[in-house]
Amino acid sequence: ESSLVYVVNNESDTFDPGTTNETFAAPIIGNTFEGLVKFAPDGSIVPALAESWEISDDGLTYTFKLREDAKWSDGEPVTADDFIYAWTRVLTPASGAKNSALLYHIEGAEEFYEGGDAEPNMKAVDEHTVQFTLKQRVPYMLQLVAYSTYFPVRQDIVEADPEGWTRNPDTYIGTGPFRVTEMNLGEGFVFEKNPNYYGADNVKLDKLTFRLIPQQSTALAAMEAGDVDGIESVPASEVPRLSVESDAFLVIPSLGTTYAFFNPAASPIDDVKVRKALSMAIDRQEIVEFVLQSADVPATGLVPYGMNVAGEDFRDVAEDYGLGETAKAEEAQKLLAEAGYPNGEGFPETVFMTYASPPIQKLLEAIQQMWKENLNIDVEIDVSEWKVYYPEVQKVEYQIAQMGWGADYPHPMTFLDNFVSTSPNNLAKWANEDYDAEIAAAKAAVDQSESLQHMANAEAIMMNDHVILPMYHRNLYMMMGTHVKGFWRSTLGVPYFANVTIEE
Amino acid sequence: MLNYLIKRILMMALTLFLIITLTFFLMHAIPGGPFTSEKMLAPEIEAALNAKYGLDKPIWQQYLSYLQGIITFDLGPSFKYPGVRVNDLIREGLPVTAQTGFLAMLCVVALGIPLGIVAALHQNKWQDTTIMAIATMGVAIPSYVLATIALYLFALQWQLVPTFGLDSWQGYILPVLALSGFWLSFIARLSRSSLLEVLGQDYMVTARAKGLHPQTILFKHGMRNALIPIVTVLGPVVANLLTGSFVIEQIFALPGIGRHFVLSISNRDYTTIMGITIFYAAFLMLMILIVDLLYMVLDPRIKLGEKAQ
Amino acid sequence: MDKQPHMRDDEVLMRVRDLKKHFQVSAGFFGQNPKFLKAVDGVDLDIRRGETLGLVGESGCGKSTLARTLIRLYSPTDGVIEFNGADLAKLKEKDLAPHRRDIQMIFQDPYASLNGRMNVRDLIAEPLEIAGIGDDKSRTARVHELLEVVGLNKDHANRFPHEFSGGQRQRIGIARAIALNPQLVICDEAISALDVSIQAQVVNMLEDLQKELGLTYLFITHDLSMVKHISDRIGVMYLGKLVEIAPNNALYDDPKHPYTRALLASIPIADPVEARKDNQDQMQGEIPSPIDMPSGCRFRTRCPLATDLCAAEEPELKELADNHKVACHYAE
Amino acid sequence: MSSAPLLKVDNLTTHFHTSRGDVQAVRGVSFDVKPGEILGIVGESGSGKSITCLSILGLLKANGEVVDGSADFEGKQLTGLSDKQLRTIRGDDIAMIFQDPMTSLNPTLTVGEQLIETIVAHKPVSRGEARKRALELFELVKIPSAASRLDNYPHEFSGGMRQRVMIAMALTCDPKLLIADEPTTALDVTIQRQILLLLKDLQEKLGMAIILITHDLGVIAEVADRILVMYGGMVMETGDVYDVFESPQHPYTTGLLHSIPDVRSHTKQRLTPIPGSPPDMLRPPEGCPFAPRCPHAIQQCLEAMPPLFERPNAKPTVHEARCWLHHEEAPKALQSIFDAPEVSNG
Amino acid sequence: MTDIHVTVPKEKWAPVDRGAQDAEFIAAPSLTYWQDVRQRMWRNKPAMASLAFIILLILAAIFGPMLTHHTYYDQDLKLSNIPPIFEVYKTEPTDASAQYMFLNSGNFKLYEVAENGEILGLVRAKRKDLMKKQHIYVFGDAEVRVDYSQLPATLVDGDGNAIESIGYRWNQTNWFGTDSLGRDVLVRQLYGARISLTVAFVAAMVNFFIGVFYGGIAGYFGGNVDNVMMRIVEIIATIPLTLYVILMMVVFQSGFLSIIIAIGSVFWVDMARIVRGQMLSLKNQDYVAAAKTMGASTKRILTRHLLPNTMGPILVTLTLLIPSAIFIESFMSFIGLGVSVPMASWGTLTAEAVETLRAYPHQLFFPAAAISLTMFAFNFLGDGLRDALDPRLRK
Ligand SMILES: Nc1ncnc2c1ncn2[C@@H]1O[C@H](COP(=O)(O)OP(=O)(O)OP(=O)(O)O)[C@@H](O)[C@H]1O
Ligand SMILES: Nc1ncnc2c1ncn2[C@@H]1O[C@H](COP(=O)(O)OP(=O)(O)OP(=O)(O)O)[C@@H](O)[C@H]1O
Ligand SMILES: [Mg+2]
Ligand SMILES: [Mg+2]
Repeated sequence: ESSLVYVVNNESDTFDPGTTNETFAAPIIGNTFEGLVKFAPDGSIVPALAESWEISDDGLTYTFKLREDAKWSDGEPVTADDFIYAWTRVLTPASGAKNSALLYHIEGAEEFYEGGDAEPNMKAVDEHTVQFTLKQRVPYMLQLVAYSTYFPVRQDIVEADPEGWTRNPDTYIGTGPFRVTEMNLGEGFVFEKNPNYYGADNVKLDKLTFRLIPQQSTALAAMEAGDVDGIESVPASEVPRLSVESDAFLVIPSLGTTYAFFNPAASPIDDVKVRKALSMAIDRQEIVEFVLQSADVPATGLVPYGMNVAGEDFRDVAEDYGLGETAKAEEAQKLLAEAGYPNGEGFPETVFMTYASPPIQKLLEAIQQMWKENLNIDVEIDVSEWKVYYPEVQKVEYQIAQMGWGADYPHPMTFLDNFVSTSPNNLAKWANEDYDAEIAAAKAAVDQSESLQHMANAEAIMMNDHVILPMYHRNLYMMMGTHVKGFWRSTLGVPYFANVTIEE
Repeated sequence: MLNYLIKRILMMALTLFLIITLTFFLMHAIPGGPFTSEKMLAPEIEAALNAKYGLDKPIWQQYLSYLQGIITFDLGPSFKYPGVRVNDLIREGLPVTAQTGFLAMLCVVALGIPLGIVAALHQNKWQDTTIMAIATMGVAIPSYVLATIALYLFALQWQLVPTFGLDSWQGYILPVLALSGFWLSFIARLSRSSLLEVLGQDYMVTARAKGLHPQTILFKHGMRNALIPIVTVLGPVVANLLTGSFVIEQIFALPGIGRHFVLSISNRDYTTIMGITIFYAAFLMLMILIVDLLYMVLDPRIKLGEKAQ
Repeated sequence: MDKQPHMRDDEVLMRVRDLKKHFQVSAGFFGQNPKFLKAVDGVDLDIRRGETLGLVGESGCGKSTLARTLIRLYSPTDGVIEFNGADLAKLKEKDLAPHRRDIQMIFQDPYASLNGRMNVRDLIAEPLEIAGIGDDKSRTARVHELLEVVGLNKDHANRFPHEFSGGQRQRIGIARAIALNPQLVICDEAISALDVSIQAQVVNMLEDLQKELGLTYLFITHDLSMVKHISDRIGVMYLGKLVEIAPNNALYDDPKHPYTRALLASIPIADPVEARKDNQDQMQGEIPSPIDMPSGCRFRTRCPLATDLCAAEEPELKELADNHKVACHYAE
Repeated sequence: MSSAPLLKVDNLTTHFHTSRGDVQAVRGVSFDVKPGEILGIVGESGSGKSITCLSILGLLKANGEVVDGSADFEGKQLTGLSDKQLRTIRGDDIAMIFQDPMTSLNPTLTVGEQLIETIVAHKPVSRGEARKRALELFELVKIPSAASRLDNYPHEFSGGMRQRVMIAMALTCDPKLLIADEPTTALDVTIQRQILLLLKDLQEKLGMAIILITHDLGVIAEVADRILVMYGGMVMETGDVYDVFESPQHPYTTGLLHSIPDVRSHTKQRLTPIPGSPPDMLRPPEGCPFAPRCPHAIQQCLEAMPPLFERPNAKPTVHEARCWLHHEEAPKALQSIFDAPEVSNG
Repeated sequence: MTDIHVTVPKEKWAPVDRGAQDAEFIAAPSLTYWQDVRQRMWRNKPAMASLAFIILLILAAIFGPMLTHHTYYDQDLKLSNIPPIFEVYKTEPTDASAQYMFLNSGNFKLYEVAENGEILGLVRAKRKDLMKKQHIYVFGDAEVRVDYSQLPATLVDGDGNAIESIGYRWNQTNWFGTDSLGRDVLVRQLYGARISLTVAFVAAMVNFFIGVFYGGIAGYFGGNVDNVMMRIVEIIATIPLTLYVILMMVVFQSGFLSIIIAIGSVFWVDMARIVRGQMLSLKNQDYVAAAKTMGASTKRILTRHLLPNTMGPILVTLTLLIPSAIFIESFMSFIGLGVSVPMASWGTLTAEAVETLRAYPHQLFFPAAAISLTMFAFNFLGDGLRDALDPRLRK
């Protein structure tokens, strides 16, 4: 009997694929559920519960054909109605779904959510055929469909206990390669192979355990002591050592960017020259090498590396907007002088707000020092608890605020969409018509490379206005014993155990 | 006596009510809510969530309906973990926390007091110096440092104990030690100092003159009289240990309620904050009542609830 | 020496009426069947200004309790304590404060009544400090004076109670009590721990102080020779009650209460030859418990004269001769 | 009285170390106690009576130390014994009644319990039997309604009752030697008398020896066989009780006897205490400790410590006194002071 | 044993001259209790040494940072995580370039140093050979490789021979090493002392002035006063501290002030309980009764009689609650409620260093040692004070 213990660091609030928006839920949902389509290790979309699909020529209507042997883990067949039920549920406010907006692309969905008469344009054509129609073209729609919000859930189960069904192994019925045998709040999950999974023959692992160890250093100790087979993350300070020392150490590019918002309405950074100066004056290379001591990637733009559209990496198309990996102190000084603060003189009081997180605080301390050295300005760092911090940022009551974004789906739009003037994640309340237009055009473009170009233009508009101060693109640092084969973790951070085999 | 007890219990109920009220309003007064998460929610989604949990109602209505729940011993649903009731949260976490807490408590009593005694009996000799040095380190080094170092040495370097969890008896060793470290040192020091005070009393000479066994002298005559400050401290310590420690549960990955206590606040998980606070408060007050009753057992001159003669 | 002239009745310093102090002794956990120990059970007493009133009685008869109640260390169960125009029995703690310095007490247990954390200088200077008399230096000087008075010396001022012998501790207590020249000093076995020569010194000193400052003493003791020497009048207590009170010579010459007689017969004499003449008859009978008092006269269980009347009726304290009161049906 | 002494104390010297120097509480005290004998110790308060006894039993406070001398009990050198060995003797063979009954009783245990534990510690009896014995003892020391009083706490007792508890506690094991430090000061004369008779009774029946420390010369006169007069940490005079009362051979003893008021006198006379104050034991005088207060002191008394001079005596007991005036060379005029009381008595 | 054969000189038989006697007696001056305590305190060597230590610490915290060119915020990222002691290797390049260097085993970086241990700078690798697990550095004509194919990593020359070590050197640039941002640990620690000692001071003060008196009053008066006061203590003890720290953060806009106020307002409840327990038992003592009969006010009875007799537990509690206060501050900082960066306290320094314990233990050692030493000092001081206050324990 082969088994594997994998350490996770965070407990998710809920494991309901439809309602959660948490990354912490991903490992569990990702191994117990499957949607219509899924990602392959190379990032491509491959069939899952749907054996095939069709997209209408206008790119609006998607028709999925379910596989005959698609079954729930309790043996019931997966039907088209399961999907329609799941999606309708997500679009019902009472369900408490947090990612409902991801379904708004479907025609009528948003109106339906808001309580209008409209019905979302989605239906079960027959028992094995699901169909929906979008209100506009969405180039990354299939990537979205692979996301958990689009996963099916079982009506009978959910309705029997709308909140509690995810808390009980017996009712936590999924469609994925594993099914839950034990759930212990605060401790972890035990899975067994799901015999009803359509690909069950390829699943080699009999028992899979996710053990919650909140402390990274404990997890690492457990890993090094051989008590567990893999760990989700490692303490930052150990990265240099592990990267040279350990064969189990893995670096997974993750589609995330850490940046700070400039509030374009707050003095003195309402001047784009100041913003640019500040952004140029930091040495991203040093940050990565000495502060993070990691293999993270210095960021000069919003979208991280690894977002391929039309076969091209977005970053290869986009530019660096005058920002370099190392500090451009002189140019920055010049800009600052132009803005009226030669040698930093008279630079008004500026506060850099952030939330409580030791590594982030350290990062900002380093940046604070770089600004002091390169621009001779003093910026104060104000740390507060996340729940105090976030509402203030939402209200745009800040000058500079620390933030970051991780992709929901592997497409540049998951980043760029945040900066359209209507986005709730546009925390700088930055509005630019040209930008909105480029985004709309990118979505509407039939040709992928054209779409890519529009997106690059959009990023350029935003970046040239220096709404954000990009710092670095994140990687994930984890460990998986060398005896574990076939493990892969997606760029969205989901670890997949379906194909894992254990070598003696 | 019965009157006093009844009065105390009524007072406890009143105190608990005040605690509930204060905590409730304090908790709602601080910024942020349970649904302020990493990713921005669309405003209508947030509104829907608030409606779902009744957070859209005026605060006093929320308060009243919370009180209603309390009366039926229902601590409400967790806002953070949908589908989990706070009662369940406590019920599931408590056994783990209580086990380690109880063992830690045993450690504190069974090691702390004897160490204090040994130190007092050998005042200013090497035994005393050594014990007090260790006890000082025990309070000066916080439990997370102690736990981390111990984990590194015992679990990783020497592999004597597992690195996490309570699956074997060895697993208990480090958490219990780390949990008890501070209080053990505290109790050792306190025992020493109160015992020293007692050792100088005349009745100790009498006890010796009667030819009693040294143990009898020490425990029956000495410790009994030295016990008041120790019991005072131990009461709340029991409540503390049995409601867990964030740090220890975090480091040793124990699924106890101590973590919830801290996390619920940063999560603004209102019902959990309230639930655990109430649980802790009730427990603490009970312990303090027991301590007060013990006072009267230990020292017959103490009469609580009455004015002095 | 006859002291009668300066003992005028209107000069009563403290008038005690029907004073009672009952201790609740056993009450179960639920407060059922409370029992009371009647330590002081209806005492009438006048302490006249400038006199020394001796108080003797069986051990455990309530003398210390009476004393402690008089200075309101215990709140009385019932009764009146008139002092300087106020009824101490009814006063609240804070209203008592101004009277405190006028009544001082020397405690029976010297060691327990001295705070072990204070040195002798501070212990004796404390009442002065409380009264706000003098500065530090003058207080120290006064402490030295007092130490001298009670037969200790200046060097003892820096020491702590545990460094003294029993008698020395007692002397500290005495020095402290007289430091303020209070109006009334209650001496609860104040000199019993002292050796006879110091006793003599202290008694002489108390008498001198009385003469100089007109102090009044309530002198509780078991030493019948000393009490006779020092007192103007002597009260005899038995089981919470005053059974006889008379001027000293009258009491010794003509004890009217059978208990008093038994008491006086037992005085040890400092002469081995006489002491060993076995001429005393011992009192017989069980000593009754102050919880379950015998009916009628309290002494009847041990009294050679007891009759049915004694069991039926409690004798009143009545004045038989001049200033000589007795509570006995058969006294004359 | 030729039997071997039960307790032989030889040159016992006890010091207390304090921050101001050593307090010389006991300075070379020697005496012995024979079985069945009552030795009365009187003396100035602070003269080292209690400390002498505590030194014998090894019960000194932390800062006290027996610096010299020995105490021999039935051939065992008490001063050299370990605490463990002493334990079997304390409370059993030698019992002690402490001077300050309130602080010497444990305030948190019932008096009954404190008695019972003593019995159980030395006798192979059950607690029930021990309780019975405790009750007997309570009745023996005349505590009223003894049965219900057993479960009281010390603070609920009167001073005299506490003292009786101490006495009862000392009598639990019928000790061979009872050290009674002011056992009856808090007792009224009738009970005192009963207690003394009880002690005498035990002494006669069991052959118990008693060291009786008291200030009450009346008590000594009544029960003691021999008397030891202490002053300034030293033995000033020792002898048969009749001899000492009849013809005290030391000015201090004389002074003591003169200090007591006479019950039989009808007129109030001023008491005649010994003038002056006792020596400070931190810096005791070089010569006779009593010399500074002695009405008969001579130059020699201030400068040199007098030895114990044995006085001629008809009885087999030794009568000794520490006074230079007994020196053979002393002028007769000075010596005559010791005759005075004899003359007046005879 | 009686030696009656001493001869007494004739003149000694003369009566004593009384006049001369009293003069020889010179009493030591009388001290009040507190003067006495002070004297005893002075004589207590460990306590005095501790006091000196604490005073020095306070002085160092105030003036220390002025004596160095390091500041608590100045970073040199290139020189991050350098230990206080390191092993120095000597290379022999023909040109004048680097001679001495050391290898930081935590991050496999090579630094150029002076022979005495002064840090000169980071050396950049020429090449990283990931296959052979080597970093290659070139100095003039000499080549140095960091070989980590086997741990611990070693320094070898171009031919693979181990380079000679000239032994360990104390870091002359940063005596206590540097932290993860290349800041001087010593200076940061001195600044940290300001915060931690302030917290300790505040904690001690409230414990002493609120806790002791609150408990004292509750215990002394007993009855309903006690009942109500102790219920208030329960309320304070149970409402989660974090909640009101957050609230205060919002009100005062300052983490440190909030912490100080929070600690100040609630950190005395344990003390209050302990003192009350003692009071309940002590107030029945006879000496309290004696003081009452002297007309002593409640205040006096509390301060002069009862509290001195409770000093043992008070001092023990006081000294033990100080470190808890220091750690509460760091816990609060950890969740974003404490001092603002780049300022740090001992607690936060410790908490940060625990994260990097395995890679850079020195970062934990110094703050932990500082706290421990200070606690030792406080304890010795507390013990000394207790001994000085309790005459009975005197030897
Ligand atoms: N712990 C101590 N430290 C210093 N001196 C002490 C200590 N105990 C007793 N002394 C001193 O030793 C001397 C002898 O004391 P001891 O108790 O033997 O006197 P005593 O003869 O029993 O007097 P009393 O009749 O008053 O009880 C006294 O002067 C006293 O001050
Ligand atoms: N706090 C108390 N609680 C209960 N009973 C008490 C208390 N104090 C005294 N008593 C009882 O009251 C009675 C009188 O005691 P008190 O101390 O007044 O006697 P006393 O006359 O002073 O005796 P002695 O001469 O022995 O000191 C005793 O029976 C005693 O047991
Ligand atoms: Mg009394
Ligand atoms: Mg004595």
